[in-house]
Amino acid sequence: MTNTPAPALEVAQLRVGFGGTDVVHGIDLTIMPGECVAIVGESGSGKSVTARALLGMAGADSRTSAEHLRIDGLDLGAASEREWRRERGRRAGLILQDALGSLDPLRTVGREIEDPLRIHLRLPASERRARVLRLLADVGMPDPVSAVRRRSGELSGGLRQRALIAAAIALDPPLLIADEPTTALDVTVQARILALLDEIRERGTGVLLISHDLAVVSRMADRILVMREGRIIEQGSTGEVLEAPREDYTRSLIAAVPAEVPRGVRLSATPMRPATQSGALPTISSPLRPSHDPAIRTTPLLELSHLTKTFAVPGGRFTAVDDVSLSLHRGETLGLVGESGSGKTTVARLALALTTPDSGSVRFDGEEWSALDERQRRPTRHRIGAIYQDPLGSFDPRWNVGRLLADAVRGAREAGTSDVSAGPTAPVVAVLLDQVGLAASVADRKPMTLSGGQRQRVAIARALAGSPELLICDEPVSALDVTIQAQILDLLDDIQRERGLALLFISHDLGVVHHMADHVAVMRAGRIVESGDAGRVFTQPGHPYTAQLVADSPRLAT
Amino acid sequence: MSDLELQQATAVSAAAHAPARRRGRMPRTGTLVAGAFVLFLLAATVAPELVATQDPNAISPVDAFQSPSPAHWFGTDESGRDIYSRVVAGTATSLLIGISATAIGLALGLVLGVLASFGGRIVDFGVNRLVEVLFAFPGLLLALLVIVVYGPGPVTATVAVGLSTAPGYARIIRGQLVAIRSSQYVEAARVLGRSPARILSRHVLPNALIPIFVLATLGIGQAIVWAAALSYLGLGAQPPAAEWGAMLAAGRTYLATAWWMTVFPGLMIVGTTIATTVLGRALTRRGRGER
Amino acid sequence: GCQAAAPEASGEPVSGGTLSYASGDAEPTCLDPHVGGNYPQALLAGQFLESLVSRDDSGEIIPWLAESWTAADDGLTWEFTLRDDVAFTDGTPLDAEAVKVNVEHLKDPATQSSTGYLALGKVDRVDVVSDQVARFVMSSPDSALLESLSQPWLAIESPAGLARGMDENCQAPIGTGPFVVDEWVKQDRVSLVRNDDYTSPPADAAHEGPAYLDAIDWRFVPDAASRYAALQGGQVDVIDNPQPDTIAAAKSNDALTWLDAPRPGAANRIELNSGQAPFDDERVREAFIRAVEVDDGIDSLFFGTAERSYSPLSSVEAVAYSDDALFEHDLDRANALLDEAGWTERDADGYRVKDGVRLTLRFPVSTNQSIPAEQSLFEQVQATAGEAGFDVVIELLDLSSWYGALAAHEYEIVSAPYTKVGPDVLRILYHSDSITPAPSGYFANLAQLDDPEVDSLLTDAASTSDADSRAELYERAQQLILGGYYLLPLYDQQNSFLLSTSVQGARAMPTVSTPTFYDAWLAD
Amino acid sequence: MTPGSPTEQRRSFGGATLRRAGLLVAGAVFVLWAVATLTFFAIRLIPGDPAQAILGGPGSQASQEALDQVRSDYGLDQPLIVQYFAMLGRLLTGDLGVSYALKLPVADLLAAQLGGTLLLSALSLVLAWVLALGLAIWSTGRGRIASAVGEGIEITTAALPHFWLAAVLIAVFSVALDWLPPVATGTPAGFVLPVVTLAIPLAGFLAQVMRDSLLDAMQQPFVVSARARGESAVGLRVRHTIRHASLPAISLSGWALGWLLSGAVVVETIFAMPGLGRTLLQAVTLRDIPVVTGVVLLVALVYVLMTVLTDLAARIADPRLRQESGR
Ligand SMILES: Nc1ncnc2c1ncn2[C@@H]1O[C@H](COP(=O)(O)OP(=O)(O)OP(=O)(O)O)[C@@H](O)[C@H]1O
Ligand SMILES: Nc1ncnc2c1ncn2[C@@H]1O[C@H](COP(=O)(O)OP(=O)(O)OP(=O)(O)O)[C@@H](O)[C@H]1O
Ligand SMILES: [Mg+2]
Ligand SMILES: [Mg+2]
Ligand code: NI
Repeated sequence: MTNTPAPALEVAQLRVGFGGTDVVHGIDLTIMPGECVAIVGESGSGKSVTARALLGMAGADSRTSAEHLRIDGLDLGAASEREWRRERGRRAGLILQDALGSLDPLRTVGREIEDPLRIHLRLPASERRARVLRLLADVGMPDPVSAVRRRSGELSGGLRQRALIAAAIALDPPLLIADEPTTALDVTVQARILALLDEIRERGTGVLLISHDLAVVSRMADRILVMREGRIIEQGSTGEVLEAPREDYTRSLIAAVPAEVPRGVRLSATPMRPATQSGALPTISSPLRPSHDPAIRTTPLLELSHLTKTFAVPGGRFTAVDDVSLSLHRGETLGLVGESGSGKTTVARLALALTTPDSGSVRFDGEEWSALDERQRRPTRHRIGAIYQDPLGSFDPRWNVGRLLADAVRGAREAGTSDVSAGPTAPVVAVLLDQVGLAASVADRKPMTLSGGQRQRVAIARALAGSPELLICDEPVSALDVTIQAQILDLLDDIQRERGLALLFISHDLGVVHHMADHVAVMRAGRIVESGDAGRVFTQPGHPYTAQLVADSPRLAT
Repeated sequence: MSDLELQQATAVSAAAHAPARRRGRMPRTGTLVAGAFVLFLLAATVAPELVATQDPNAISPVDAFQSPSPAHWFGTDESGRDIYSRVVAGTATSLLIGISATAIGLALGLVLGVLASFGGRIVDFGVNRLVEVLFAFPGLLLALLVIVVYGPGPVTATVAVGLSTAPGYARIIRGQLVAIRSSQYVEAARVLGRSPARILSRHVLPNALIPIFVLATLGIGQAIVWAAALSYLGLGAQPPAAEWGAMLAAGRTYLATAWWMTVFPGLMIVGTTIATTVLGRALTRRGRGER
Repeated sequence: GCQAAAPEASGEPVSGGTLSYASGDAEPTCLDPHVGGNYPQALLAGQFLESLVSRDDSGEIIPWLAESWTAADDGLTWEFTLRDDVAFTDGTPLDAEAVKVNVEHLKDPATQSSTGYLALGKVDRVDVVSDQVARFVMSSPDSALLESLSQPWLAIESPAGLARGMDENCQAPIGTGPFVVDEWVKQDRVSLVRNDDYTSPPADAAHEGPAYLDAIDWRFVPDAASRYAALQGGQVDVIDNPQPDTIAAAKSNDALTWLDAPRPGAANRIELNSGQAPFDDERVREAFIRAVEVDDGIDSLFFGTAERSYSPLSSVEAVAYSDDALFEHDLDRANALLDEAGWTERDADGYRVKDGVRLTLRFPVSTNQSIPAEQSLFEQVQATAGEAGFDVVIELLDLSSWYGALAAHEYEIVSAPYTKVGPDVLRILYHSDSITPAPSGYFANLAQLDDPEVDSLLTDAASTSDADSRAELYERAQQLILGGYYLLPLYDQQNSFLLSTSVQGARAMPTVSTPTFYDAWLAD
Repeated sequence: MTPGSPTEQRRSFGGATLRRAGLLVAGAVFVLWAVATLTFFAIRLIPGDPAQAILGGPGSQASQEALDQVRSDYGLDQPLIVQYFAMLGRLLTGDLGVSYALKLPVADLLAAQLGGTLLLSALSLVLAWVLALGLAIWSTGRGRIASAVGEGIEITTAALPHFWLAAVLIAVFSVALDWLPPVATGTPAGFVLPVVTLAIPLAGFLAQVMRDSLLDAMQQPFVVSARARGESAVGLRVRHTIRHASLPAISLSGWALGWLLSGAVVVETIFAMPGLGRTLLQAVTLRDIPVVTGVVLLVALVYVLMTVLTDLAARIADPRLRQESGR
């Protein structure tokens, strides 16, 4: 280590507090040029706060202190807002966690990328424009000339993230901080963005990568820091941390990554569900997973045949679902994967008969389903449960958890299918909460005040209240971080075993689907491009698109 | 009567952004002061004789145009009547105008809004056009027509203001209902097999209530202001009724010589608007589970 | 400032300048005062139209466009000799034919004249005797003919102008006056410019020849406070209808002059509708008048600018008869009278009740015709009458609704101004003929006074040419009208102007008290 | 769901603009027709005889013959439905009729009044916008005191009656300070007070709306991103947040104009300005039906145009609208 260049970032004992409470408790961190350091940790552990504090913008009402804070050798520990403003963008670029909202929707991409050039350099406008084009080309934006005139709304998530990266590296800062640069992106896009960051790092920029996803960082990082509750609890080279984690917490993080964890193996280290209290459980007695043998297949529980759905758009109709046929048997899980906008949610809504198909039919338990009148459908509704991507939105904001669940229980009773047909609902609610691993006291809370994982559990409890035979889950875990995601997946798995539920499981995350599904269908632009047994589809993809998806799926590099 | 339209729009924005409002934006002391003021208004409405110091209609021409003093806290008017007592006496009328006009507007708006959002495409289209037409029809003319046809007075002023606010409310309520109806929790209720009537009564209306309540709190003050404008044109409350708007209009004549004749009734109007707005927002925050 | 007289002219008149006038009266819908015929029209018409005769300060009729006149002994024909040097501003000469055309125009239903039409009720036709002599042929003698002809609503217009048709004539009538209508911008202003060929000032004018002012900018400023502010700021030179408190303020302001010009005709008064219960009972009428206390109110609301009246006629009229004893405030007497009339019970609100009917007095008030101070006074009337147990219900109405309420007899008390030159106004207001409504429902006898004795006194007075006996007849009629408690006189029809002191030589015409700016000039 | 994912670009937008324009025109025609119809029938509820209104208005002493004459001249003796279609027919040819009171063609009358009122309203709208932006920008993001003060100012100004505000402004700026004329003169100085009177309550209202959206915008990630690039506080507002804050206010400007036209009745009276507001008030008082109808139609037309304009302005300010019009 001769001729050591100045570290891109050197910070000691960084503390950040809001109001009276500290959120980040003394972090030490050094990043050398060309090095990629990753911070991983569960949601709320302080990763984003740390990232922002490194640029002197931890937020309103915040207190930041550090023994020293040097970026590219310049001490900014005591910098004023004015001094910071001069250095931001020049010495360090920041890619914010919320990629989709980080570009001003009213301004063109070109202007957004031009901003740092305009603020920090005195360049003629033509030169600026030329540099913007070059930057866009550098980040692999197809057709930069037309891209500069577009606004964020006209770009896909991946392209937006590229534009943001272009803005962050416009002045070629020695340090780039990327906060969750790939969450909310499709796997294929995610892979491309990670490759781009890799390129930047190779050019000699120090990269601080923040993620809660060990699989993602395993591909990228030279070193990993594991953060929990505002502290670094473990750090080391990527290999060390992933292969020989010292802390239980790190181990649970690694275990929670579902990719390639076979079906039926628990993901969460600690079962969230307390010992089952047997009693008035509204369960359907059912054996374990039914035979998977095609020979003894009966009528499918859910059968979609040749579904087509179009939407009116200005100047014509847009085909969201195009000749989709699927079938799902009792006790099985059918995974539906595909990139954003491929029509997965629309399929789910068709299956729930929330919209009517333009052509094709949905049959439930052998009976006509989508062609019925809503009134005729109502008595059967309780047999199908649904879990939504955004559980909060699916709860009446005025109702507390107890009322939400009691309402669902009462609905099932009215339909005459609940096992417990009379009596107060409170005990049943308590049992439901218990089933999904929530304390009975949660019944008094409003959904607003619950954490994401808790909300998703309440959603599951509600879906189960009607003793459904089919559960349709639309991206049930995409909003959750890995550890919580693992618990939810385990829970769904348990319930399926217990009750012989059929699951339609929708996700864009191949790892999750691989872990959960018996059969998989891959959607693209409204069509099913490939379907079949999960193991087969993921190991021997028959369609190039599937192959691409599988290849792009992050997995722990071990 | 587009003041009301505006006020409604404010309410929408207030309602829409209520959750975005950060805690502590409106200090809690503000809520308390507003609450105290509303309590005073209620007292003045229910038992004006306890709050007032004198007979609000007792004239005494020799005592006309006296500036505020311990005997007459808010001074006296052109007939020597005690302005404080008149302000107190006018509370009931003014609030009644404000509240009933808002109630009329809201009720009509609710009917139109519910029709539009639940009556199917054709009804929706029809109601929307109707609302658009009513919007294009100058609000003041609507009010003038009502007054000219049915004669002036607090009742007609109330009806006039109420009628001219209805299209604004209808538009907002429809938007609100449509948003709720297409919300995921209503969809979830459908998936649970709930009947439309039950969805309407358990989910849609209760959830629309809070923003409508905010609308109402804003509407009260604005309705009083509009009734005051009618009073200025001589078409509002009839003498000797002590109505704030009428007092304001009457006192305007003497603005140069007797400022107290307008300032105090004016303060009541503004105070009522602020107090109801502040309270409305506080209640909204509470309704949404914020502090 | 000084009161009730033309402002004292100081210094030598200078020519030139534009006078800016802000009027609070309604904007006329037609500038030709023949059409309809109301005060706002008179205000403007006085600047560009002239009448056959005028009146001087003492009430004497004096020559104007007519230099002399004679009446036949039987009063059935009148001959007017016109000045021979007068031409209309369109160049056509003023002659007897023009007078004939004007009278025919006024009497033609298509003209929609009401004030002028009524005033010419007894004129049968006009004969052209010679170029300069016009003979009025009467259907019956009319002692008020000269007074009628002095009014601006009977001004003489160019026959050529009238021939253009009502639409065009309304925009810019053509007369012989010192100014000419240049332009009328609706809702905004009327621009008047000097008539350089002017030759026909009335006999009491201060000078001859054209006016001093180049032009008058006549603006419509409905809001009293704005008007006064504009005067204070020097934006306008003259305003009408000032608020009483601003008059009081102007009195102590050296930069402003107050021109007080009460209108002729009837005083402002509250009429008691004797045509229906409860005021068909004289005791109840007297009780009301005794119960009401307005003196202090008039003092404080009008800041000492209005004098209490006890006469049905304006103090301008020489024959006005007053009797203040009839109007003494006496609550005990009021109560006694009401008890006597059977209104003995009182309800929870303290109002009197008879046979289950409350003693309610509906009081429609026209917001267009009553200034705020007067409305406040009515509130005081309401409060004081309430002490005796009258439930006075004031209804503020726009003009159309107000006329509607009167036509439907939905009133017990009402205040309606009436401006006319001379005491003959009494006949219009109190003769039983005036109870019969026009097709629109309009009738002038709002007290619905129906007394044959009053009728005959008024009819006689109208046809008596002898001044003394005429005055006596009017006095007896007024005694009867007042003594029957048909009305509560308040004060003269307030007609004030505030002038900037730079305006010199302006005065109010002694006819209907409209200001004239013929003699006026702008001092610096 | 990701808006703007590549699949969405499969849509074609051809012909959409034409269809939109067609719908707009049809909507406008419908609104005008309905307003005319409503006015025609509503006005007949008013007690009083149109023939009397024609013959000199309230208190007219017209004779029965004159009344009959006028009734047949104006077709008032025809059945209502015939009169209605006659009116529609006239409107179709652009003929608004002749004022009962002023005996002038309504179109000429209104043409003379429209300009002033529109100018007054437009200037007020602009001023209200400037004031509201200033207030919203000044009072947001500066801590509790500034925001409480800002909020207080907004609520208070939004609750001020025009007639009272006008009186105070005249007392201060015309009488006490003698800076501005209390009576509009047609000169720029004469416009100041009326415009300010109309603008202040509107500004209070708009500022309320803007503040909310400004606060929202300031929380957006793109603002933090911009700061991370070194953007200054002023730059943030100028280049980012103001535009976002303006969006809801733009869509409210259509309403605002209608509100200003109603407010103009009072303001035109106080400042003695010629205009539609005063014309309307006078026409109602005089039962001048053709003028009332004309004013109402004109206001409706302005409203319709304004809706189109605000729609356009919103589309210019917010490119997302152009994109998602089909949703
Ligand atoms: N402006 C703020 N005011 C108060 N508390 C804050 C603020 N910003 C963050 N926090 C708190 O700081 C803690 C750390 O938040 P941070 O956003 O850094 O989490 P994170 O690790 O990035 O989580 P995620 O994976 O969900 O992005 C959280 O408890 C959060 O509630
Ligand atoms: N109501 C609608 N009107 C018009 N287009 C619609 C509508 N609903 C969905 N679409 C379009 O149909 C396509 C498929 O949407 P869908 O929500 O089914 O996708 P998805 O696969 O669930 O995507 P994601 O992963 O982002 O949730 C998208 O392009 C979407 O824009
Ligand atoms: Mg984060
Ligand atoms: Mg989806
Ligand atoms: Ni299978």
